[in-house]
Amino acid sequence: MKENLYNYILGIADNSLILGQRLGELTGHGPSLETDIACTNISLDLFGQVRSYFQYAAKIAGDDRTEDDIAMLRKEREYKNVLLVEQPNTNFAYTMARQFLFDVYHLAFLAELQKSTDLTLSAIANKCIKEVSYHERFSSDWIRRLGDGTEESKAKMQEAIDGLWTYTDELFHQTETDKAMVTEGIGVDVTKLKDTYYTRVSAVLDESTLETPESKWFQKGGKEGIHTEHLGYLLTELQYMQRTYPNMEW
Amino acid sequence: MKENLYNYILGIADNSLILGQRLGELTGHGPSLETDIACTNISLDLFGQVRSYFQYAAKIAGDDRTEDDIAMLRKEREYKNVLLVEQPNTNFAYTMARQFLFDVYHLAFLAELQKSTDLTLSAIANKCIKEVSYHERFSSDWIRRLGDGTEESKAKMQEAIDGLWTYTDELFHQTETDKAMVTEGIGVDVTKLKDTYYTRVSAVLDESTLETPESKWFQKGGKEGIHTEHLGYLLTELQYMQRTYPNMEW
Amino acid sequence: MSEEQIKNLEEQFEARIARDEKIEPKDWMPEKYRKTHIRQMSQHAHSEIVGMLPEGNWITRAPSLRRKVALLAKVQDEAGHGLYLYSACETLGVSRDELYEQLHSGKAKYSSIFNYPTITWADMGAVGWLVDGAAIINQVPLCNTSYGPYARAMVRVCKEESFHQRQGFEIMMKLANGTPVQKDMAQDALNRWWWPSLMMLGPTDAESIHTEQSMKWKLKRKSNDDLRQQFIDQTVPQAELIGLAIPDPDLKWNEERQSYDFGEINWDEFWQVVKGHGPCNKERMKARVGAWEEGEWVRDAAMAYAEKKQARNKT
Amino acid sequence: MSEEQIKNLEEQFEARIARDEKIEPKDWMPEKYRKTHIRQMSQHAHSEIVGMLPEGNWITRAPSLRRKVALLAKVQDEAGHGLYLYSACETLGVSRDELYEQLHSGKAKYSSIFNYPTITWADMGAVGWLVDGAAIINQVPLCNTSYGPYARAMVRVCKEESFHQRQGFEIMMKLANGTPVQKDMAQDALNRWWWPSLMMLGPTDAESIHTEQSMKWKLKRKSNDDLRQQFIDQTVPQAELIGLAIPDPDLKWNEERQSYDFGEINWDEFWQVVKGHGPCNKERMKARVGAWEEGEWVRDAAMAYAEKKQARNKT
Repeated sequence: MKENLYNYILGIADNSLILGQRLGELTGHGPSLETDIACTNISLDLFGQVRSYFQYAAKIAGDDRTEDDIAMLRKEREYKNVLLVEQPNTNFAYTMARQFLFDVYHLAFLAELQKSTDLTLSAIANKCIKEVSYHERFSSDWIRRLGDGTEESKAKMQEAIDGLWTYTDELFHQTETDKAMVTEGIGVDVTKLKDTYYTRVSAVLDESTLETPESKWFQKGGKEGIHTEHLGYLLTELQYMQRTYPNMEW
Repeated sequence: MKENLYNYILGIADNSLILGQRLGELTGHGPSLETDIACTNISLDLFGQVRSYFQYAAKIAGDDRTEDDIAMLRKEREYKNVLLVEQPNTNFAYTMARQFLFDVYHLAFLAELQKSTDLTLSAIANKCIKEVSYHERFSSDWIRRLGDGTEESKAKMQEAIDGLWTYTDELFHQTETDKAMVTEGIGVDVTKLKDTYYTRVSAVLDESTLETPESKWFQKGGKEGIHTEHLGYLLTELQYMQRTYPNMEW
Repeated sequence: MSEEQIKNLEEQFEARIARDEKIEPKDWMPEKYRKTHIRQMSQHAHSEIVGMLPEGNWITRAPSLRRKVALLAKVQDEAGHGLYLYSACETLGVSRDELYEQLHSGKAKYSSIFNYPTITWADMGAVGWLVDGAAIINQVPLCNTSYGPYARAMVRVCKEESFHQRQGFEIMMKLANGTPVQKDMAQDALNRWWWPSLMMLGPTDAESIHTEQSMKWKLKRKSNDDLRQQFIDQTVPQAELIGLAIPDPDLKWNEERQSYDFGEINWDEFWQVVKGHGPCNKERMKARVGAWEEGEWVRDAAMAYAEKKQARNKT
Repeated sequence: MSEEQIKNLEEQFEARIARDEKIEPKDWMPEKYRKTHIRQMSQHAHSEIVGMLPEGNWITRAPSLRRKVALLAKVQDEAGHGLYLYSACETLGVSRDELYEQLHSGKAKYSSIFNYPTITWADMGAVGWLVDGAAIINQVPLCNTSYGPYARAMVRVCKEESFHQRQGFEIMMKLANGTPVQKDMAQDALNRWWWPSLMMLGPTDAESIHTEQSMKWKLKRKSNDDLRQQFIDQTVPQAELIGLAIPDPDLKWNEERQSYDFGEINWDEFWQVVKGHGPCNKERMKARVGAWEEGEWVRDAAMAYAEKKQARNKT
């Protein structure tokens, strides 16, 4: 089994998995029918992506692991998503800020992953990028609306951006697996995405009359499976059925 | 195995289990240090009771089931607690109203259970009743404080009482197991506790300048394992470790 | 307009409907027609929106990725149905905000079935199979109803609903053919959802109001009891196919009627739930009102932003 | 009072302390003594209260009833410690509300260790074993500190803490002797908590302020580095006993010093966390401030009720 490639795929897919799960919590509870539909749709896209990645990972694993085993039967320390995507839906400003701060990265990442020498990954990236560019349009529109909306919404959005900023740097943190995959021409060198990312994010914040935070203190750990306390609770729900009724088909 | 007795014990203990779990969610988040300590303490008492009951149930089962298996490895439809105790900690008024509406019942129930011909059950009841009379004093004090406190607290407490009232009648609903146990002199005839219960509850509400709800519409189902949607989420946390790491000792 | 003129218009209007012509938003229509349609369509829209909640309840806990994706898609479709139906109401001059207000204040109703809790995964199967199944039986005739926007919305809704219904049935089939614990879960869900699904088709004809007028306007084409019989006759063989037992000891094939006889429905329960005292009425309203109130600042911001943008574009 | 009188009082005061007499609330004391004690005792109280959060995080998920009961009892004890310590502060004329205000505004500190997340069950073991272990080493000498109420509080606190520490060690032992996955979980927790626990004993002596004065007042009896060495020397054999590896490649027994040499501590991380940028600083403050603000109406009601009751009793 290609251990590095397997882990690399999980590192990518876990972001979509956990973010999709977070968005799924909101279905039926959005501030309007249109946003409800949009958030559900983004969740749907993300889980679709997760399936493509994990089906590929299962093939690489080459044992009897299925996409569902990979998604739902790992221990809390084995999830590789960045801390950003596991942050809770504190309010709609947080949900949109989290989405935006991830989407800008995700879009840039997929643009590079399309060039992967691994043809399956490049094909998945090619399929996903269309969806993600819609996500990014949606979330950046909401940054603008809330940033340049009312005083209340501006304050809430600024608070959300400030609160989540500490999790942005991790997106560009390279693991050993990442490095190995970059060397093989399979993986994306995320360190190279950083400048463009912050430029793009700042541009949208500017337009939205929001401040780009100046803090240089960042959190990391998700890529090594050291998560915030929020993830554990998310996993209790994500894994509930698979854990409670093991080895069954649904 | 004495099936009826086993189920009867579970019916009693599940109330303490689920209420204890709800209170456990609040530890560290109470409105004051003193209430935090008290609620944690009530949770502690309840789980202590649960252990006594389930250890006895495990003995009756006579197979390799342990207290933890009984507490944490049943399906959602197999928990027999009343709907009242699974209701969420919406705010401190709900938490105290739930506690009070249960404590008054619990105290009356244990007073009768002390007379059980089953000596283990009567001994457990004897031990628990001291704790529960403290619980009832604590929760009824808070009904008074919040009911006869400020306008805001009165409104909140009245809302909580009104909201939870619909779950009170179930306390006096007899299952087939209950009936069989009453016949054998083991169980408590809960139907006989009803009048005293509502008299006592009304008296405290009166003193607290609160209205006793007049609604005659009630919910039931918990005793048959048909719960509100809240229970499922509570179980994902309660069961997480036992489900994720089966057959281990802790 | 004179009374006679109005009478004249009314006669022409009824004649158009009798000729199976569609009434369109700009056409003249009797006030009662308008009101009745707003009531029925908005009730339908509210049911879609409230109906997202019991299913939304299992999104985070769906047992497989495939099922999670399907469930998300289904709930999203329901939101979409809500959207078309509110739009159809808007063609009759009532705003979505007004309709929400009616829902949140308890003035407007929604389908009572959504006041039952979804407590196991099998409920996702039962809801799709039975609840969507009953809904389709209610709704298919509405594809030919007289009011154009409603009829067109229903065509789309019914197409998606029947997909959902098959999907629900497939969940049940998988469970029924699964391990014993899965089969039990399926049977238990059927036990809990069967009677409420029968109630979904409305009170018995004797108790039903509005029917005659609605028949004329093609807002209703069969009586509640006929629809119920149709639902039962259609569903019983499906249950047999997957080896589940309908929880009705009185259910029996009636050779003469070529239809199933069935047991008595607990109408007390039906009216209790309709009157707001079902297992989840309060929770459902709390969720809807909560989402609406918590979302107010978001909607205000979106409005303020749109206004600013427009102002900027003008200068 | 003349300067000379004050000097006189100060000398008598220092002499009393030197003779190991206890200072009591009503005794005269220098303002600096009062302030220093308020700072240290309230910091300690805050640490108990904030320290409830990382452990409270596992109450609902504890793996067995026995462990759940023990964890509840432990967290309850911490709240109790908070209570004694705030009371001890109150003897120096500062109210609990003022102290909370200092905590919530970020003016007052609490032990940085509680800004690390508890992400597996094994963290309940590691926190008890290592964090309470380090706390005891810090606190035992305080049982003989000069300020009476503080000294007495610490006697009780230390007794309970050492019970907690044994309980934590027992959790780790059980895991370390359990299945491979449990052993991994224990090792992982040790890996994550080891270094922060060493940091808990404070910056190296070179960086440490207030020490000399504190020594004199018996608020501190050993240097941070000495305490750290004591902690390491005590803990390493415990890890060995249960077969876990201390995550420090430089750790080595020094025959000559009869003590362990150890690797370099990442003080950058220490200062980052102290300055408010640790993994959970924001979450911890959010939880505390949130509980306080959400609880305001409850406290107001209790106050209003007490006043009404008093008024009634008068008449």
